[in-house]
Amino acid sequence: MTSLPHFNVSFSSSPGSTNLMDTLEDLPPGIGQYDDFHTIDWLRDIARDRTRHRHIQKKRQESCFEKVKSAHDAWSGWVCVLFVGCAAGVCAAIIDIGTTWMSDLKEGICVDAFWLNREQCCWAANDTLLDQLTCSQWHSWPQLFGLPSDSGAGGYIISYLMYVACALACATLAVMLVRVFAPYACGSGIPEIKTILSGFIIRGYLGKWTLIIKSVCMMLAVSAGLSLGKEGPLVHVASCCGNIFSYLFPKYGKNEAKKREILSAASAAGVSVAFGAPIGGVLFSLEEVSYYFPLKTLWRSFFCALAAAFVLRSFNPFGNDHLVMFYIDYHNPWYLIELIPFILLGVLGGIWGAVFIKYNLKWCHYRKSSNLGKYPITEVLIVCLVTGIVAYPNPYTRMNASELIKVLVKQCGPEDDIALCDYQRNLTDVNEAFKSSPLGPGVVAAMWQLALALIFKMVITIFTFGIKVPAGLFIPSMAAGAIAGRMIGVGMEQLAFYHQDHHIFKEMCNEGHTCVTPGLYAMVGAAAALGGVTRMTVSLVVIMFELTGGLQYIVPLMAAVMTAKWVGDAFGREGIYDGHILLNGYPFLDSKEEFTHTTIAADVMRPRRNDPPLCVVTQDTYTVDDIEMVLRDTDHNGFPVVVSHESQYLVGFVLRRDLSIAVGNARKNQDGVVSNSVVYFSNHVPVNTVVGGPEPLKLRRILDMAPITITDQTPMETVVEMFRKLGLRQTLVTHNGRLLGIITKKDVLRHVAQMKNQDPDSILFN
Amino acid sequence: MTSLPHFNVSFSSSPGSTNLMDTLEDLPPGIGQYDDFHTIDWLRDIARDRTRHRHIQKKRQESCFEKVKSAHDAWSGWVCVLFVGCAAGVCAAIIDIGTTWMSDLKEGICVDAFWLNREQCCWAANDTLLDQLTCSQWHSWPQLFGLPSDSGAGGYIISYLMYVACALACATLAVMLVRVFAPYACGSGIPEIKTILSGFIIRGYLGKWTLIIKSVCMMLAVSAGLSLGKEGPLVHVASCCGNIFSYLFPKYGKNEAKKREILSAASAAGVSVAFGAPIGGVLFSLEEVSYYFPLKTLWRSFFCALAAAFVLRSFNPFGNDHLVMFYIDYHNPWYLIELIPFILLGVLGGIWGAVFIKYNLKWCHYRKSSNLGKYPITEVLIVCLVTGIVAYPNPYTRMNASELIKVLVKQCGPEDDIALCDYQRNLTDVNEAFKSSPLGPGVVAAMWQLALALIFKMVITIFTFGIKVPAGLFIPSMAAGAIAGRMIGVGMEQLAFYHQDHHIFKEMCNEGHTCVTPGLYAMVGAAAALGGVTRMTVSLVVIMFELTGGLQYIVPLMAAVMTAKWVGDAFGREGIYDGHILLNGYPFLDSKEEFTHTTIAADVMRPRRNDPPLCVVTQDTYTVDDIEMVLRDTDHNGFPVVVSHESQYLVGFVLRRDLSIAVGNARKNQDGVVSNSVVYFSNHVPVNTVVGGPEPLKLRRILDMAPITITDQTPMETVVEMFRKLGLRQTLVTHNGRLLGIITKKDVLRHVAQMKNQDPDSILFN
Amino acid sequence: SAQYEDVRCKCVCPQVLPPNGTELSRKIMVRSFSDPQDCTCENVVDANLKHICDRCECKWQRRNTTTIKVVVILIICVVSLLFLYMLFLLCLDPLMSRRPKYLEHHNEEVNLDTQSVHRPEEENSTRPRNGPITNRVKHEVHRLRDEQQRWKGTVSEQRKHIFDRHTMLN
Amino acid sequence: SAQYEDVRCKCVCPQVLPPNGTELSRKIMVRSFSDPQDCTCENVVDANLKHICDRCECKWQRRNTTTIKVVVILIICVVSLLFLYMLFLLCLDPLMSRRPKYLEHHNEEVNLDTQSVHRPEEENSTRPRNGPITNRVKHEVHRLRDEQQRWKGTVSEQRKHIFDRHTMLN
Repeated sequence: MTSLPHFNVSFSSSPGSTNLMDTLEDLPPGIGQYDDFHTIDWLRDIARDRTRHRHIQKKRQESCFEKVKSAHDAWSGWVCVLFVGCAAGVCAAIIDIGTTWMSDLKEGICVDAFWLNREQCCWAANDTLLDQLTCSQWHSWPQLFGLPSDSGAGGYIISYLMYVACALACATLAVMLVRVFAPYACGSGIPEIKTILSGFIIRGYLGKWTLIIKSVCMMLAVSAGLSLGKEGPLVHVASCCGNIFSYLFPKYGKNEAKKREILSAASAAGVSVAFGAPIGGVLFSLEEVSYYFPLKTLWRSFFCALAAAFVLRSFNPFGNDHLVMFYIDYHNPWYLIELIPFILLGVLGGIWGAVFIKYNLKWCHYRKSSNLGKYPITEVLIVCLVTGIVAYPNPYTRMNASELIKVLVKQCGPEDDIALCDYQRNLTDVNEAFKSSPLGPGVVAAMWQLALALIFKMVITIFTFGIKVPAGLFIPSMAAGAIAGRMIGVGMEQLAFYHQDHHIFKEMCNEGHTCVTPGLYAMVGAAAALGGVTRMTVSLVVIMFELTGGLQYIVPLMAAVMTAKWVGDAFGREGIYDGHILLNGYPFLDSKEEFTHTTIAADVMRPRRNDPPLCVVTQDTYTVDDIEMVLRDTDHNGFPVVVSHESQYLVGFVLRRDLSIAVGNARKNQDGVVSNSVVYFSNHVPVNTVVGGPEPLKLRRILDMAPITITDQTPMETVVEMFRKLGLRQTLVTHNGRLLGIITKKDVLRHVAQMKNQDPDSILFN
Repeated sequence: MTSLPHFNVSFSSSPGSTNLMDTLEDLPPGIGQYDDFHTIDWLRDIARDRTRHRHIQKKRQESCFEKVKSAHDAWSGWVCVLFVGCAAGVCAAIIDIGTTWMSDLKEGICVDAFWLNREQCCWAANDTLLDQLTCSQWHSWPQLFGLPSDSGAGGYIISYLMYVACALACATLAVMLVRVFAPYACGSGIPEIKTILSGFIIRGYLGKWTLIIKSVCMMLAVSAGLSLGKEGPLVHVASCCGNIFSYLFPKYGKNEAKKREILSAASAAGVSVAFGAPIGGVLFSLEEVSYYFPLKTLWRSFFCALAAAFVLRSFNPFGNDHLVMFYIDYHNPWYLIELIPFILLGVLGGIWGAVFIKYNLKWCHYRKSSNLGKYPITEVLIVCLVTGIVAYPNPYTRMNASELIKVLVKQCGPEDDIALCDYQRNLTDVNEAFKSSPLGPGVVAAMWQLALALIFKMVITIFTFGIKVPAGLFIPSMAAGAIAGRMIGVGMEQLAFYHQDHHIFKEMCNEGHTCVTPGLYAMVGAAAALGGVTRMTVSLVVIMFELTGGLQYIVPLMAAVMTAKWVGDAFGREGIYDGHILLNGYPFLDSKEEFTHTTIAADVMRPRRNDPPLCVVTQDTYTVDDIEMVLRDTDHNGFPVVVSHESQYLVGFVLRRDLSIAVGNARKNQDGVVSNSVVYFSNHVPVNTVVGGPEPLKLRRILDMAPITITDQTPMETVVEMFRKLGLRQTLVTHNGRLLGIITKKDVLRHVAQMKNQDPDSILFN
Repeated sequence: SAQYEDVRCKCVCPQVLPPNGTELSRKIMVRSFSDPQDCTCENVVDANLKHICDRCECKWQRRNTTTIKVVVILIICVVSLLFLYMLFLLCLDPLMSRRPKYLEHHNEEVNLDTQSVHRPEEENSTRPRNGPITNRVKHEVHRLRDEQQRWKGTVSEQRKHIFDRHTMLN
Repeated sequence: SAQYEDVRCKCVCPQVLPPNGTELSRKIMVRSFSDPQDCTCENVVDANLKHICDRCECKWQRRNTTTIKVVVILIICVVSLLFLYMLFLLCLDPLMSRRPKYLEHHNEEVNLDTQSVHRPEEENSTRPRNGPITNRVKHEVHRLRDEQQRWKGTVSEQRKHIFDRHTMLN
C-alpha cells in the first residue's frame, strides 16, 4: 500500500486480450487486483467476467453439481441485490428509529419506556397537548430535576443547558468515534461514491467499520442538532452494504467492474430508503452516481430499491405508514397563476445553491489549507456549541430539521394548534369547510421566527457541511427552502384572500379549501433549494413526486427545479458534489460534461516535445538484464512493446506488474534463464540459438496484443469520449503506425482541468 | 436515392478529424448528409455540431444580433422540445376524441349533437340506463331505421349488420389511405423508431404525410374494432412531430445525430400521452428506444413528456380529468399471500408473450414470403370481417378494447349495474360497506363470456399485428392480460370469501372492503401480459404505477412483470419489437445484449483469407487517373490511405464521396490538373517536380487523419462495445502498424447474427 | 337542453331496499350547477330521498363540448378531403396524365456532383426573374406538378418497399 | 397502561364553539381497539359530543413498540461498546503495548511476489498442525493481535490522509 494517495490513474492494464484472459488461471495470484487509489480498467474486468462466465457455461454439461453452480452464478446478481436491499432497509430503519429517539433525548425522556421518543411516548395518550406535543408520560429535563414546571425561568435555563450539553455530548462522541475507528465515515460520501463508481479504488471506504461507524455517528450527529441530515450518508451506508454483500458472491466480489453494478443498485436503495422513493432512487443512481453501465443495471437497481423500501416500510419507523417523516397527502389544486411564485422560489433556490456552493467550497478550502484543519474535533465542538446556543430559543431551529420540514409542508387542519396555523378563523359551524382567513398573531410571530431560522440555517449550514462527522446536505437545504417556501406561501395566501374578488384570484378562493396551499409552497421551495445545491433534475422531481404522491404537483415542482438549475448554472456550472470532487482532486471524468476544445491527441500525449523518449521494450532484442534495468529505473505501470527501437512499430503492451512477476518467476523456476537470456514477446523464437547459450525467455503470454490505439491527429473530443465510454486507463498514440506516445486517464484529467483554466497540478492531484 | 433498401451500413465517414471539420464551410454542399438507408456516424456529427457551436460562440462577441443568435441557439433545444411536446399533446387529444367518437358510430349516433360519442351524449342525462350506458338522446341504428326497439331479433340483426358494415368501411378506408398516401404509416412503428434512433436513415418515415395518415388511420383502424391499439403508434406520431419541428431549428434539422436527441424526447412524449405517464414515458425512451445518449437527453425528455401530458390534460379528452380511459383510483390494500396469484399472472403473461411472439413472427414471415403478402387489402378486410362477426355477439369483445380494460380494472361500486358486478349483495342498510358476497348469475355468465373473449383476443391479435394499417400492440395485450387477471381475481375473491375463517384469509376480509380487489388483478394481469410481449421492465412498472397512482401497488406489479419477463426469456430472448427488427433485417446493434463469444477482429475483418487484398490508396504515388479508376472499379464507400503499397502503414481514411467531389472539382476548376497529376495526401509535396509536368493535386484537406484503428488480436467483445458506444461506422484493423483490413458496422451485424446461429445474409440484410 | 351543458353534478347513491317501502329507482342523479359549491347531495336528490345522502358521493365535473365539436368536425373534413383526393389519384389522375408512373431515379451514389434534390429550387431562383408573367405562372404550375410528381415518386417508392418487395414493415 | 399499546383509534374533530355552550375541549381523541372496525367516532368521543361526529375523521393506526425497544437497546449497546473500546484504545492500549504505532508498509509495487495480505492465512494453515495446543493458542493470539495491528494500521493510514494531510474528504 502506498502511503500517499497520489491517485495513480496512470496506465497499467489493457482491454482483455484473449490470450491473456484464457490463461489467467495459471498465472500467479494478484493479477487482476488493483492497488489502493488506482483506477480500474473496465474493459479488462468485463472481459475477465465473460471468460469466467464462459468457463462456467462450458463446465455446466459435466455434472449436476456444476449445473447448480451455474444456476447459482446466474442468479447471484439478483440474490445479492435482494440481500443488499434488505440490509439497506434494516440499516435505514435502525437509523430512523435511533435518530428520532436520540434527538428527543435533548429535551426529555419517556420515563416508563425510555426507548420511546416523544411522539411515540404520547402516541396513545389522551392528554396530549398539541401545542408542544407532550403528555404526562413525557418528562422534560426540568421535570426530571424536580422543578414543578418547565415554563419558568429556571426551567427554561435548565432545558437550555441540557439541550446544549446533550448536543455537545453527542457531537463529541460522534467525532471521536469517527476519528478512532473509521475516519472514512465522515462527510456526505456521495462525491466519493461517485468517484468509486467511475472506476476508482479506495480500499476501506465501503468496509464494515465504515458502515458501523457511519450508521452510529449519523444518529449522533443528527441528534446533536447540527444542521445536517442523514439522507446523503444513507447512500454511503447502502453502498457499504452492497460492498460487503458482494464478497459473498465471487462473481462480484473479485471483479471490481462487476462489483460496481451492485454498488450502483445499492446507491439506488440508499436514496429509496432515505426518501421512500424507489423510482426516484433508481433515477438518482442513473443520473448522479452510475457511470459505466447506466442501463444494464436499471432493472436490478429498481428491484434493490424496492426491496429496501419494502423492508423499511415493514418496520414502519415513523408510525405513519410512510417511509419519510414529511410525506404529504393533500389534494388541493394549484392554479396557473401560482407558477409565478413557484418560479420565484426556483430563482431563490438557484441563488441560494450558488451562494452555498461558493462559500462552502471556500470554507472547505480554507479548512484544508490553514491551521483550522488541524483541530477537527475542536471545530465540531464549536460548531455544535454555536448551533445549540443559537438554535434553542427559536422553536423552528430547536426542532429536528426533518420535523421542521414536516411542520412546514403540512396543511393546516382542524387538529393543528401550532402557531403556523393560528389564523383568525371563526368556526362556529361544524360543517364549515376549512377556508382561508386573516392571519392571527401566531402566524405573524411564526413568520418572524421563520425568517430568523432561515438566515441561521443558511449561515450555519455553510460551516457545518464538511466538518468531520457524517453529514448529509439534503435535509438542511430542504429545510431552508421549505422555510422560504412557506413564507412566500403564506404571503400568497393573504394576497389572494384580501383580493379574492380580483379576477386573478377569483377562481382560487371559491371552492371548499384555502385559496392557496402554503404547504405546497414549502415543498416546492424545498425542491428548489435542493435543486440549486445539487443540480439534480429528473431524479429530484421524481423523488419529490413520490413524496407528494400525486402527479398533479409535478408541474410546479418541475418549474421550480428547472429554474433553480438554470439560475444556479448561470453562477457556476458544478453542483456541490462536483465541487467537492474538484476540491479533493478525485480522478472523476464527468460523463455529462462536454469537452468542446479543439486540441488533438498530440498536444496531450507524453512524452512532450522536450521530454526524453517514451520508455519502450522491443519484442525480441531485450535481455532479462535489460528488462530488470527498465523495471528498476522507471516507475511506469506498463510498457509498450515495439518491433525495434528504430522502427517503433507497435506490437503490444505489457504491464509492469505482469512483467515483474513473469521475470521473477522465470529466474527462480526456469532453468537456463540468466541475465543474458533474450526476452521474446513474439511468436518466432529463433531455434538456431547457440548451443549452451542462454535459454530464451518467452513472454508472449503476458503481452496484451490488443491495446487501444489512436492517431496523433485524433481530436481530444474523441479521446475524452473514448475514455469515458470505454472506461480506458490509457491509450497509445501512433502516427503512420509508429508509436509516438501514450495518453493516460491522468493526462486526460489534467488536460480537462487545464482547459477549464484550473491549475492541473495543484487542484486535481494534490 | 437507391431503389432497393439494401441497408448500406458499410463504411463511409470517420470520427471528425479537426482538419476536415474546420474547413467544412468551403467544401461543396452535400457533405455531412446521408443517403436513404444509410447509417450515420455519431462521432462525426457530434463533432460537426461542436464546431458549429464554437463558431457561434466566437462570433458572439461581434454584435448584439450575434448575441441574440447565440442565445437562440442555446435555447433552441428547449423551445423545440416544448413545441414537440405541445404538438404531441394536441395530436393525442385529437386522436383520443376522434377514436371514441368513431368507435361509437358502429352502434349508433347522438342525434342532437352528432359530434358526441355515447358517453358524452348521455353525460348530463338523468335517464341514463347504466346497464348499457345509453339514454334517450343516443339513437342506435335500429332506432334510426325506425324499428321500435333494439332488443328484438330484427333490431339485433340490423345492429349486427351495421356494426360489421361500419367496421369494414373504416378498415377499407384506413388501408386504402395508407396504401395511397403513406405506406410508411402502417404497423406499430416502434421497431423502426428504435432502428432510426440507433443511427439509421429512413427518409420519409417521420414525414408530415406519415403523421397525417397515421393519425387518421389509427382512428379508423381502432374504430373498425380490430384488435389493435393506438398507444404504440402514438410514439410514431410524436416522433413525426419531433422530426418536423426539428427542421425549424437548423441545429437539429441539419444534423442527424442532434436530431435524434429531439426524437428521443419525442418518443418519451408519445408514451407520456398514450398512458398519461410522463415519468414512464421518459423511462420508456431510456430503456427501449434511446441509443447513443441516454442520459444527456433525460431532463429534456422529461420536459417534453410533461409538456405533452399537460397539453393533453387541458383538452381533457375522456372527461375524467385523466389522460387515459382506464385510470384507477382505489386504495384497497393487498396482502402478501396475494403475491402467489400475482406471480401466477406473471407466469401466464410470460407464456402468452412467448407464444404470441413466436406465432406472430411466424405469421409475419409467412406473409412476407408467400402469396399472402400480395393481397394486403384483402387481408385487412378478411381480418376485419372475422373480427366483426365473431366480436359482436360477446359484449366484452364488442366494446372497444380500452373500454374493456376500463371495465375490468374498475372496482365494483354502488353505481355499477353491469354483469361483472352482479354479486348477491343484500344492501338493506344504506350505511353498510361494500363487502365481498357470493357470485350472482351475472358474474357467472360474465366469466364464461370473458373466457371466450380471452381466447378470441389471443388468437385474433396474432393475425392482426402486422396487417397494413397503423396498429399498436399495447392495448390488445393489456386487454388479454386484464381478462385473465379479472377472472383469477374473481376466483380469489370467492376463495377468500368462502374461507374467510381460514387463518390465511382471516385478515383479508375483516375490514370495510371486499376481501380482494379483482380490478387490481386485472391491472396486474395487463402489466404481466404487456411485459411478456414487449419485455419492458422498469418503464412498464412505472407506467402502470402512474396509471394506478399509488406506490402501494408497485410490488405486485413488479412481481408480475419480473416473472413475465423471466418466463418469457426462458422461451426466447427477444421481445416483439426486437423480433420484428430481426424479421425485417434492420441494422440494429442492440446495446443491451451482451456479446460473449471469443472471436477476434481478425476473424471478422475484410478481406477474408482468400479474398483479393483491401482496396487502398497511397499517400503520394497515385495519379488522378488511378484514383478515378479506383472509384470506377469499386463500390466501397471509403478508402484507407497508406504510406506505400509495400509497407501498408496507415496514414488516414478518405471517403468515396469526398474523393469523388474533390477530384471532379479539381479537374473542372484547377488548371494543370490532368490525368497524370499525382495526388498527394501528405503534407510534403515535392517542389522539384519537372517544370511543365503535371501539376500535383493536394488532397490532404479531405483526408481524415484520425480513423479509429484496432489491432487484429482485439477480441470482438471489445470491437462490438466500441461500435455501440462510440457509434462507429467502420474501424481499420492493423497488425504491428500495418493495415490488414476493415470492419464495418455491417460486418459486425453479420457476425453477431452468425454467432446467434442465424443466417447472416438471408435474415439480416434482405 | 341540459343534456349538452358543460358542467354537471353527479351523485352516486347505493340502491337500497329501505324498510319504509320508498324504493330508490336510480343510483345516479345528475344536475347542472355552474358553481361547484352547489353540488351537494341535498340539492340533487328528490326531497323524499334526502335521508340516504350520508352514503351518496357527489362530484362536480366539467367538460368542453366545443372542443369535441371542433375536433370531430375537423376530423370529418380531413378524412373527407383525403378520401376525395384518394379517389382523384386512383381514378382520374391515371386518365389525365400519361406520364410514366414510376420516376427513374438517379443513382446518387454514382452521380454525386449532381444533386437532383436541389435542382427545382435552383430553377425557381434563376428563371422567373427574366420571364413575363405568363411564363411565371406556367413555371409555378410546372413547379407544383414537379413537386407532386416527386412526392408521388417517393410514395410509390415506399409502396414498392412495403407492398411489393416486403423489405420493410412486415 | 394503554399508553404503550400497539394500536390506537385516533379521531380528529374541529374545535367549534357550539351555540348551546358545551365546549369541545379537545380536538384529538384516542382510544385503543384491536379491531379496526370498532374505530368509529361514536365509539371514541364522549356521549355529549356525538353530534359533531359528521366532521370528525377517525383513523385506526398500528405500531410496533417491541421493534422500537429492541432497536433502541441495540443502539445503546453498540454505542456503549464502541465507547468503551474507544476508551481502551485511547488510554490503555498505548500504555500496554510498546510497539511502533504506525506499521511500516511494504511498497507493494516493488515486492510484488510477496503478498503481505496472504501471509497470516498461510501461517495459520501450515504451522498449527504439528504444534501442541499451547502453541496453537499462542498462535491464535498472535494472529488476532496481528489482525488488530493490521486494522489499526489501516485506520491510522486513513487518519493520516484525512486529518493530517487533508488529501481526502475535505
